[in-house]
Amino acid sequence: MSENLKFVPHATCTFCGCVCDDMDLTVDMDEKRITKAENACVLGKAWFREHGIEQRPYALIGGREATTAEGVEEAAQILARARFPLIYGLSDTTCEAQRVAVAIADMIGGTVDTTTSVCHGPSGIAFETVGESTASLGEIKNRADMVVFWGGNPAEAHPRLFSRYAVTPKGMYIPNGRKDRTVVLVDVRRTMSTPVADIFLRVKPRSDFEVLWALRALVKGRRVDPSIERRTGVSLAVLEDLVARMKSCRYGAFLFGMGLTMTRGRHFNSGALLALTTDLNEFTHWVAKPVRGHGNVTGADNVVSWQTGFPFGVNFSRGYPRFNPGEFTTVDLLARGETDAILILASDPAANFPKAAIEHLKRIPVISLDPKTTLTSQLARVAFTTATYGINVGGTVYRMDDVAITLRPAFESPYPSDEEILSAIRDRVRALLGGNRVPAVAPAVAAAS
Amino acid sequence: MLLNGVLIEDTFAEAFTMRVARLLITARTPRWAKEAALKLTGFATSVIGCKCEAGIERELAADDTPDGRPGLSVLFLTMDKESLPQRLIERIGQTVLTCPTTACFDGLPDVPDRLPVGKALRAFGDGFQASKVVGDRRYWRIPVMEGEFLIEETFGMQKGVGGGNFLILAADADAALAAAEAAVEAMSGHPGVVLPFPGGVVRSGSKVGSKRYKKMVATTNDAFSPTLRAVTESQLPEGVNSVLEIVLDGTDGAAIESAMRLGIRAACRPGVKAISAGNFGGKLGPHHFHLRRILNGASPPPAV
Amino acid sequence: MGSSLRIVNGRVYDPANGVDGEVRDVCIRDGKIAADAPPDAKRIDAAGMVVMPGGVDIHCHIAGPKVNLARKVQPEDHRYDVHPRTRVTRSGTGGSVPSTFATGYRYAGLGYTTAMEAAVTPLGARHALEELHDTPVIDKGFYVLVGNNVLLYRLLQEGRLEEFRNALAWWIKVTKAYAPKLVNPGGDELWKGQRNANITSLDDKIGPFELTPRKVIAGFIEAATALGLPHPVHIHCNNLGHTGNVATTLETMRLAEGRRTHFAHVQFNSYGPAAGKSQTNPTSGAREIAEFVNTHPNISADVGAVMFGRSTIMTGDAPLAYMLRQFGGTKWVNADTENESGCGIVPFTYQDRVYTNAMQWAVGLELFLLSQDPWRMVFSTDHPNGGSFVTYPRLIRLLMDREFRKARMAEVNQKALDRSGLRDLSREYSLNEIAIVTRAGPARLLGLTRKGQLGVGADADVTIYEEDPDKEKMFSAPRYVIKDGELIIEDHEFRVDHEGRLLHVAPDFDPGIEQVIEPFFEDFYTIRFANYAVDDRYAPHHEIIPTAPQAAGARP
Amino acid sequence: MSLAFTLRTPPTVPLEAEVLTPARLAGLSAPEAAKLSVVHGNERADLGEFFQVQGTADGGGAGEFRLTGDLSRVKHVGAGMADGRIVIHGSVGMHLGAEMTGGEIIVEGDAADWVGPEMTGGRIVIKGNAGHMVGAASRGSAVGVRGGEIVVFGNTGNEAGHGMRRGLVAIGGDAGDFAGVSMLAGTIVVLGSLGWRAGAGMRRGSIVTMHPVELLPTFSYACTYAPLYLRLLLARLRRLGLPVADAQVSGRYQRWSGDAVELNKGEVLILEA
Repeated sequence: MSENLKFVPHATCTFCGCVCDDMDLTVDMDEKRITKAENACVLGKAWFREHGIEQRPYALIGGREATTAEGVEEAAQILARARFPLIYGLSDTTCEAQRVAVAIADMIGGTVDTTTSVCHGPSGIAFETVGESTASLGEIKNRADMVVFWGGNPAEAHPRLFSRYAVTPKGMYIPNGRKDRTVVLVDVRRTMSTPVADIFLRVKPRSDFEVLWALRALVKGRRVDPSIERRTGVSLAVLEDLVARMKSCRYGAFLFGMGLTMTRGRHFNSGALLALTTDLNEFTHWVAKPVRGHGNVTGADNVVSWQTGFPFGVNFSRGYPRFNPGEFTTVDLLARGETDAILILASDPAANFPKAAIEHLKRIPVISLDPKTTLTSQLARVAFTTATYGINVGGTVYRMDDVAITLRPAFESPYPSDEEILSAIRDRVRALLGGNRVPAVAPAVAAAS
Repeated sequence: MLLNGVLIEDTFAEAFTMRVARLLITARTPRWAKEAALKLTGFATSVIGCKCEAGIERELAADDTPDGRPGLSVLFLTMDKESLPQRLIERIGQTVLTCPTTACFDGLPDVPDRLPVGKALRAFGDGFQASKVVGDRRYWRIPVMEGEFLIEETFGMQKGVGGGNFLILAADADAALAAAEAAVEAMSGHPGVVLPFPGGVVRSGSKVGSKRYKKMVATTNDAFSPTLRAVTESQLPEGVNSVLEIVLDGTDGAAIESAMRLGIRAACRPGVKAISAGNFGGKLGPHHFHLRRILNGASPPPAV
Repeated sequence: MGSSLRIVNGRVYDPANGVDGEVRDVCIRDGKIAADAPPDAKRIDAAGMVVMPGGVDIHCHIAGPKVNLARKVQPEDHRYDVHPRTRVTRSGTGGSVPSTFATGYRYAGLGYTTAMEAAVTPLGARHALEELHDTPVIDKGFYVLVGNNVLLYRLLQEGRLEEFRNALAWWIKVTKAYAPKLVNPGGDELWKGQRNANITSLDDKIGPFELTPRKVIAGFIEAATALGLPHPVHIHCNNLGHTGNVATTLETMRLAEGRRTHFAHVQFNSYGPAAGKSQTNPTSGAREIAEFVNTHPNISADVGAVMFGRSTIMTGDAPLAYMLRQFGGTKWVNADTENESGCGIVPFTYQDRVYTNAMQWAVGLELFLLSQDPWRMVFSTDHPNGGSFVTYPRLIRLLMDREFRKARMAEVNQKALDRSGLRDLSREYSLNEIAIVTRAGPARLLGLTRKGQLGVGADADVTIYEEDPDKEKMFSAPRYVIKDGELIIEDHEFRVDHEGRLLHVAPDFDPGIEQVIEPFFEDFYTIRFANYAVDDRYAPHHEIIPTAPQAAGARP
Repeated sequence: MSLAFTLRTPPTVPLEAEVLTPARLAGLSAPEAAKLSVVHGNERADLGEFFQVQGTADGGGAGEFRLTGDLSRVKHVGAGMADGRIVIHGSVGMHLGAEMTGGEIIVEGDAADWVGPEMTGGRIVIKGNAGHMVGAASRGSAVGVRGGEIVVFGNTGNEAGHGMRRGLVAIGGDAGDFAGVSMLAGTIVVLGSLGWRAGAGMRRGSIVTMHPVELLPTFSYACTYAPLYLRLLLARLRRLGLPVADAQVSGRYQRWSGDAVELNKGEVLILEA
């Protein structure tokens, strides 16, 4: 270890949606490595420790080394030519880069979609159906005397959800921290998170909806068939007890994960939980919060929403934004083979998408932006190496509770940022198209999306 | 003219424009459809005292009803369009809704004038009723102790004809009754026509107003009453000792005319002296059914 | 910046400079109004047209966390009102809560060049600034929500008034806000901490604090006055939306005691007690409110008129949104911000046949028509709460065209109209008065000396309308819009895109206040104190409007 | 002869052809129809670039026309149509008959997602299978089909009749999950099996199925009877060509009321085994 150390206080960890901004980093400036990340959880520590500068070409075109400028030219040509281009990813980069990504999609008449469509997209759809009572995490810390975790394993996926925000911290009206809270965990199996709970509801797989629906009925004083126990593994008496507690707490909070949103029922599962939250507000204060994975997926939701009116899966081919999950979401577009070019921003769909979608990725020109070599970058026509947000690049990220935080990069990277590459592509595409592409057909408003 | 030796007088029946609805009543068995229809059309002989006139038009086979069950069609008439829905709501509510297994459908679906009958009766469901659209027709499902009463939301109303008639002038009461029965038999099931009086026959034909009692709207037709031949200006030919009348209501003049033709022909049998008809000099009712023209097959002059 | 322009032959309405419809030239150089323009300056022949300063919206909701939630929650409202891109402008969607780009272009398309987002939590400031950055053409700023701030409450409760004032200044400055905003003071603590309860009077105790709304409001007015802010405290009163709230509103106005105070969307706070058999149907309290404002020159207000049709209730007043949830359909959004605020959102439709909605509509018009000083009772719909800003041209016509108003009155709930005073009012606004309530007045109330007027040195934000007897048509689509001297809209079409400025204030404070604030953050916030202040990168184009002491060159 | 369109050049990216309605084609010759605009990906194109057009549109008002080929990437066919008739020989893409108010569409093949969303009248008949969201409300909207009839001979995906307020969705095969979710009124008949959670959140309306199904615990059993209106309904389905058995017409059905989470005024009718 060299003596050339730099201390970066108040830095932010972008590993997960908690986006903790109390990282006090020590950086070995010679090694370009973060040697210490105070306050970080085990995941954050690994994220900071493992991040160094890899020696990679600035860009690869068809597997051949190229300059960033050459990569930009090739990417711009692909995007300007494409009839149904898609820009995907966005959740592991800054809002500044996300804004440019949406701008490109708008300019070329493409589609922009984020990883939300494969994680909490269902929660987005549910939100559009029933709304949501929600809160910033500090309100949960300060006030929540009952916390219900549903379909997630924070101990392993979001450790500081317990320690910094929702279980153990002392808050304004929670002077004794953990002791002042009733903690409930609902999941289909026991996990590392289970021991933290006062009450653990083990529900049968894929029966979350039935449990939530029964809770809604009980909150409203309606009848629930006793078969609920056979079907969900949770007895009516347990549910009645839970409802009594939920109605009598002072400030309750649901924190729900993909165990709820991505199992059979999807947006209806999220919707049931959000509706239950609304129902409970007849009696006392309740909020709900989806627990988000990617560091700036919440930023992506926000940016896409303010620029288009819709959170993800937005198509611009008619000259204006249209939203329709299933129609304009990435897995679906790829699986149906409808996309003819794709720019993938800080995501690795080739590693985790269904086979049919990956097969189509192999057939079309792919442009990838990533700090690392990934399965996606390996099948890309143009692969850019970029600097890592939060570590090498500043900018804005949104915590899972919509709180925007400014990043404090630890050290510089020789590689350009996503924003720089995207801006160059945007400028070049604009030159190629002579401005925004404007399809000369009237809006199909009656048939919009 | 003579028909089977019976004189057809050169006169006409004078009928009125009424409002008519057609109801299709179905049930689990023909019996229960009939029970409901008989109650529904009971005490509905003349608007003079019943505020409506109604009768069973014909029986319907299961294949001819909307729900594929046996049933009956009923014509229901009133003098004005305001009272038709009122009478229907009262009567269907008390007779069809109450009758086991029945349902009640509109028999005039293509008529633009719609009466909100089922729509009013749905209130019996006390908020538990539910509507259902099948094709382009809306029905109400009204929960009842037996199960569910189904009734169409609206019923068509059109102009109809009330008071078509002919008189059977016979040598004696037995001959008159036999002729009347034959006439009714011949007309039964005729589409678009009902005979609202008991067994289709009326013995107490009336005239408008009273010679003696100011408040009476209608009193005995003394001109055709045999016992008064000597004390009034009788219109009875010689040898006539008993008269019966057939009154016809229908959906339109053509139906009445066609039914009258069948009825009169059947009535012309031994013991009958003449066939005549009731009218008011042609000034009150717009529909005139000239007996001789009808029997010659010529159509009557168009309604005024 | 910008080329030179000379606008000739137009009828000029520039009330701030006493110009009332004179035909005269308006010259522009370097983005400012100039005494003259070079001979080669582009000429705009405005014969048959009306020339006004660009519109200034003193109160709207166009950017920030709650606006984005309201956008996201209503995809069905965007579908039928799309905003296609052009060669030079971005696409977007409309509806009652348009996307940022659509917001900027549509404001410009109505001849508005400045708009103030009226409610942003301090914690949401960074987000709001990002959105405002993506809101093209117009200049913009925001009011920061401070009226339910826990730390400020603690300082006030303990009588630490100097620290209270410094902390207020700190909050305004580090969030890059334009003015302090109070929303339903005290309500959030009851909402969040006492099972969704609410404040009902100025003398209610605010949860665990030894405070009442009365004390809080008076404290803020005093502190803001001392800071010499260009725009005073901007108040959304308690009991907003409730029948009989006129008493609370008047009581709150009296708390100003001669000091400048702005009352937001007073229409929603001008309801008399219930009338007739109804327990809830309000009467109109417009006359009492208008009279108070007329006779108190320290008080200013924007109307917050209600326009029939689709709207979105979005407010820091969470209990209000919860109450309206029962009328709004299936969706309700609530969002609590730690130590700072609450928030509620409900999609809503105002219906002319509904008593309460018709009364709200009438009360808004009454306030306009009873106002004797257009400089202090200015134009707003509290977009999108009372109606979208795209309804402004129609509202202008309702004010300018008595016959149109009468025709519309015939279509609304007559019982409500009977109990309002609208039938007795025959006044019609003049173009000069419209120029005051939509431009000169709001600019003056905001302390924006270079906005809302066309004097030499003013910002060259100019709108040119083709005269038309149908004022709705006239104000719907200006022929030309000039922003900072640049011809943005020509012949009704966007020629170039443009990025406006952030307008904000930066009041001075004793830096020692940070030692008071920081420990509170460590205990009760989930964001570090060091990461809280918003840096200049979020306001790439900005203008700091000086406070009175700063303008006078004084440094504390 | 009415107009006939044969897909000659299958689009490689989605083709949006809301222009394919009887009203838009009324009175046009084949060359004129070929000039109509469609959106191919992100650019305008002529209909004729993809379709061979023959015949002439029926004179007078909206008539009938015919589409042939694999149209599974052609979206919005018949969207907003008010009258006339479209016959499609082949499969068709999303948003078929979206928001239509009248007329008839017949598909001799499969249909993709979003058949007849938010339609108010008319009829769509799919002889094959249909995707998700048959007759559903668009995202964020509470109201789906407001009138008219959708008949699918085969299977459908999830959320058939989501938010429907009036009208009929009849499915000859199996329905996916959440059939009739949040329905406000109207009728859904499934001759095959219902998927999971049918009728969740329904306020009013009827879901009829011919196979046993376990409903949500917020539905309550009422009785077993022979609802008379079903005879009318099933007779109508027969006329529309669905294979309704006599035993289904005259059968007895379990009536379940729900959803108790909402008004509890809806019903699910399950044919007694």
